[in-house]
Amino acid sequence: MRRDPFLFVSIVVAITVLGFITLPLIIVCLTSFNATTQAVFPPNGWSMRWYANIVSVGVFARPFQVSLALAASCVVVTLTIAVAATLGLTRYSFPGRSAIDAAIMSPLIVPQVITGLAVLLVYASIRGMPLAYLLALHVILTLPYAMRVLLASMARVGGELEEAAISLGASRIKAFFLITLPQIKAGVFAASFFCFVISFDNFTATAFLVNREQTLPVAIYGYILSTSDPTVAAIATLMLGATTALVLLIDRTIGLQRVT
Amino acid sequence: MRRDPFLFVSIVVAITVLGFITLPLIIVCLTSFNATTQAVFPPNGWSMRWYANIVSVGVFARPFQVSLALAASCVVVTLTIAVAATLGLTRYSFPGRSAIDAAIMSPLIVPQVITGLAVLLVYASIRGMPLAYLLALHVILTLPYAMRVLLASMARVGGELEEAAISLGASRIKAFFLITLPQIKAGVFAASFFCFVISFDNFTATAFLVNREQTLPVAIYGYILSTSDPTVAAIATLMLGATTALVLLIDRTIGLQRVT
Amino acid sequence: MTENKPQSVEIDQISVRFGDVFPIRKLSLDIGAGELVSILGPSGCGKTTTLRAVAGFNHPFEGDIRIDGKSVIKIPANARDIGMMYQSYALFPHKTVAENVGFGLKMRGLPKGEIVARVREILGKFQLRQFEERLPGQLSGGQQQRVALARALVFNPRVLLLDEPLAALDKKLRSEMQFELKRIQREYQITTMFVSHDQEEALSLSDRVAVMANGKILQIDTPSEVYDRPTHRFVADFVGNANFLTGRVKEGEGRRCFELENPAVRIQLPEGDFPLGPAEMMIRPERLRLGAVGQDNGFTWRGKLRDRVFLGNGLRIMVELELGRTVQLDLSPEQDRGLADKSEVEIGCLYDDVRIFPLETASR
Amino acid sequence: MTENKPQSVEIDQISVRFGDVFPIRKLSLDIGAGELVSILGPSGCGKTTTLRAVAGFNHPFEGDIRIDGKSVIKIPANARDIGMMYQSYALFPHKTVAENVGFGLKMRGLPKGEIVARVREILGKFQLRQFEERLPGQLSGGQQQRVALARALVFNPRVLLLDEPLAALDKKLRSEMQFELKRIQREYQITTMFVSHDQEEALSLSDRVAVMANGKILQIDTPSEVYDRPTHRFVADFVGNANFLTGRVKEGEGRRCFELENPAVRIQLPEGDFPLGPAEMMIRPERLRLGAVGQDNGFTWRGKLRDRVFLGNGLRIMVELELGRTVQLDLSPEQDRGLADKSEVEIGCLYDDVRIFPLETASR
Repeated sequence: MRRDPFLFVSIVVAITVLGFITLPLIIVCLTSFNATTQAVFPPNGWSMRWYANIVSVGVFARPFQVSLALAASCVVVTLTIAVAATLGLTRYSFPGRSAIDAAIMSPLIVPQVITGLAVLLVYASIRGMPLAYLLALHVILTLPYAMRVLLASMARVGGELEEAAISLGASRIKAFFLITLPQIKAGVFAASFFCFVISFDNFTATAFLVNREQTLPVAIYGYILSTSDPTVAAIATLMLGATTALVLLIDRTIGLQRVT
Repeated sequence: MRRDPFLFVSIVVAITVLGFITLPLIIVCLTSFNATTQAVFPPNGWSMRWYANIVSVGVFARPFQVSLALAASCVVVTLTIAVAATLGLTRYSFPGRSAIDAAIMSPLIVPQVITGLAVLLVYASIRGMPLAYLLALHVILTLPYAMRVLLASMARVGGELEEAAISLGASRIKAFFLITLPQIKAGVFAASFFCFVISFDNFTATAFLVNREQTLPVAIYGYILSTSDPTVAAIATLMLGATTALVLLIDRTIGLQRVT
Repeated sequence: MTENKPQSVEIDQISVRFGDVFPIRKLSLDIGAGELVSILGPSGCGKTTTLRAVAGFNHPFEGDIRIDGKSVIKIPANARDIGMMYQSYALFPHKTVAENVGFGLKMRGLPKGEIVARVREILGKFQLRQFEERLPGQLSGGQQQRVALARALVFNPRVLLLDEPLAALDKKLRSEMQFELKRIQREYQITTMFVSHDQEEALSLSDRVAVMANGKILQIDTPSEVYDRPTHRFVADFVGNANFLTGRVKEGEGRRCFELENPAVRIQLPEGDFPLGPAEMMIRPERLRLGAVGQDNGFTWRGKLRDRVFLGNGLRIMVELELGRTVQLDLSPEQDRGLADKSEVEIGCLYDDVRIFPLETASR
Repeated sequence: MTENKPQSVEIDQISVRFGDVFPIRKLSLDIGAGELVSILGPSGCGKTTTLRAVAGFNHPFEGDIRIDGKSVIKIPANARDIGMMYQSYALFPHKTVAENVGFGLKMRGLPKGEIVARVREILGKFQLRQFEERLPGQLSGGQQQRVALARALVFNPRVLLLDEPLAALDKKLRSEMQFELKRIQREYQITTMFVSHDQEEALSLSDRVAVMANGKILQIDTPSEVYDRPTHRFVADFVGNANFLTGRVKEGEGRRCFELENPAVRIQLPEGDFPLGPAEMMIRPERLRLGAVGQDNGFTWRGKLRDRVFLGNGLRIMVELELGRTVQLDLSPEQDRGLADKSEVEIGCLYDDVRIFPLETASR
């Protein structure tokens, strides 16, 4: 197995892939410290001015708050629905179950342009409450990811522990909250994380619904259309840093292996 | 277990979710058959004119071709890389393996706005070949999905079959192509499908790179900004129909269970 | 420990239905107070369904289940007061040993002090005191099994149900735990029912064994009766090893006899009701012996020694009989010494050790 | 079939390293041409690593492996010409039985016609002709095992390696396949090595058994020698059941003797080299017998019958000796009849059936 040409080829491919994927991110980071006004690569000099510019330019504060609030609400709503639906789907079989299975997974393959358009149409017919519609859209988009993670955790737990609790005298609801829920804790954390990131980052579908209140990705896109300075690279670097920190935190506390 | 309040609650939740997710799609379908010029819901009358309009409006033909070519190339490039990298990652352990693991999965959590911006920066510094850069972007975006599916299939196969083939006299390369590859066929199909759909539908990251050549989702978005007739609902319905047909085809031929 | 008197279990003509499948049909089984009864059968025979019906996890659409004479069929699983131990033990991985064992008492709303006291008492009895604060994942297989058993017993259940109690242990530990489990069951005097697909486990643990196939109980009797006097061919084949020889039961001089075909060999049958016609003769490999047997109480065959397999505590040999069949013999170490390097052997069998099964009832 | 003459395998002082772990260290094992040798040990003892080193799937950093006297250590796995059968069988699920069996011949570039002919021949021999066109998933466990064996044998390999050959089969089928596997190995006269953690499998199949623990071979000998005269306490404990009694070896009158403590009981030892000092005495449960034994060639103990477990082909009893220890006896059906309902018993043991292990070597 040593001196194996396959080993060489596949390591080369893997490392190339690594570079290919991470290079753009490194470029964004470097650009954000660029001294000149044009977002170009390689940078002409080094400066922190674009990080200061994020605040001083003034157009990102409100969208950031909107995105944060939206993502947080989305996590709460999606997870509540997902836990209840997962329980129903794993513990009981009833007619039409597989149709529901398929429907829940469908947003994974339905183009977001379509989903966004669809919610826009509903929104257009019943005006007002833009954030509520945005939330509904994000719940639709994040639900399948949450369900996938939760279904996988629940499958690992199985019904036997819950049944054992019942045989020991627990009611079904007590058995769920005392025994099953603690088992899928890691899955719930992971699902929350994915929901938050997906909601916070979403642009495609969100772009359809935004008029008065912008989310951060929409604001970034709008800014790029008008200005080409490295301010957005600075924002992107911050977002990247925050995401990485969150992933490391999860890895330390519950372990990435148990999550993905 | 009969007469269980839990059963009732969870079935209700599951059905509500079903409605919540599919309702917007149904609305899009119905709107596409609307007789009036405004895309409103509920429709005022029925007509097929917006389907005819897709062609006659003339702005969608070229973007459709671009998206199709892009998605097809993306499948070929991504799958080739993904199969080689998966093989390297599952059959060998070498220093830095887990870093490569993490890097390959990172586009799943890095916001697409950032990835798009990053590729735009590279693109800005080396102008020309817009489609090549678009392809590179799409490969970056689809690779993690392809890798996830392939890693899962490969994990199921294990190295024992390959080893058995070697003990029977096959070289390592023959063992891979004759034994392992046929085992992960379903995974390769599924990965191809996901790559195609993700590439064809992508808007967020693509939007950054598009200037001369538009892709279909970008064209749709541009159309909505200027016109609000149901033509895009008609396109969306066609896309939805095509996606559904593809999913059904996969389900019939290799089975969705083996894929997701 | 509040002493409960052991309670009987009566399963009365229950049938269970899952969609179009009827895993058990009109099944009856009575278990005396304090008795240890096993249900033995291959996977899919309905034994676990029966156990789960008693536990309240599935619902017979007909029939009744009575504990201590009172029907429990309408009582939900969490109120039946039945201790259950799973093959996987189903210990709660996020709770300590003490919390696991105390769970049943907590669900019954006992005061905290009493829970602690009773958990300590039973953990002491099961030699688990030092593991009190450990999580189940930190215990060995045998320790986990004892925790699961303690958890099922601590609240003084009316009945104890065990699902393949020893299957998850390795061979060595299994034979130790057999004695242990029997000792505990006797000490607690608790009516116990367990399912198993392992005949060794069932024979060695049970007061009575119920052999089950296709949703029906074929025979229920003491281990030695089931082994030595199986009532069905399936029971003979499933419990222990067996030589089967086909032939037919015929009228003989006075008593009926069994005739092997080609060449015709007649074997006198003991008194009893043997239906005439095609039948199979069954002899246990360890009931065949080397050397001739007196004609009054048995018969002798001659054959060639074809193969020998060392079993450690004995020898298994294959003998090709002159009459054209091959039979298997299990020899104890003493007999083994008499074998030396012979290739031609005489083997004998007592009439008492022969069972006859009419071919019609040959179920499987 | 081109007849190959059987070839010897010599494993000469090999050591394998995985990172910081050395699963085997300076291990040597000679297997004669045409011999069937098993490596028996608990999981993690290094037995599979040894097998895989012979197959060429791991690379000893020192030592040599020779087949037919020639070193194969530098030959890659696919050129060693070794037949291997996996515990999971590792049949190619997308290829038919015929394609699976023919794979090794195809890799050797044989003409299509010859492949078909040789596959047909071996499938016929293994009673698999009618399954030729089936996929492995459509076969039973026993049939899959035969296909895997045929696939490993069809290209006339120099050596056959089997990884837990019977472990995936159920109990019934396993004892049938033991005879089958032995018959095939003898017919092909192929040098065979197999690993097992199941002592029954190893004892019944092998010409010689190598008992392994912690990367070392403790004893290699015929099954009956390993069982009856284990050289290490670990071997005695791992192979078969055993009663262990602690005490010490002392000087006696003429010969040495073993003394149990509290109360002191002396047992004459046979001639032999027993080191003085703390030791354990080992007696197999089936070597103890009911009733007294003459003082010249054995000793007799008295005790109380504490428990009895019905094993089907015998009875296992626990006897609490007057001298304070509890021993286990396995009785054959004949002895069993002599037991009746006694509670006080005499048990006897021949000096020949006693093994002594100095406590220093008590490894595990």
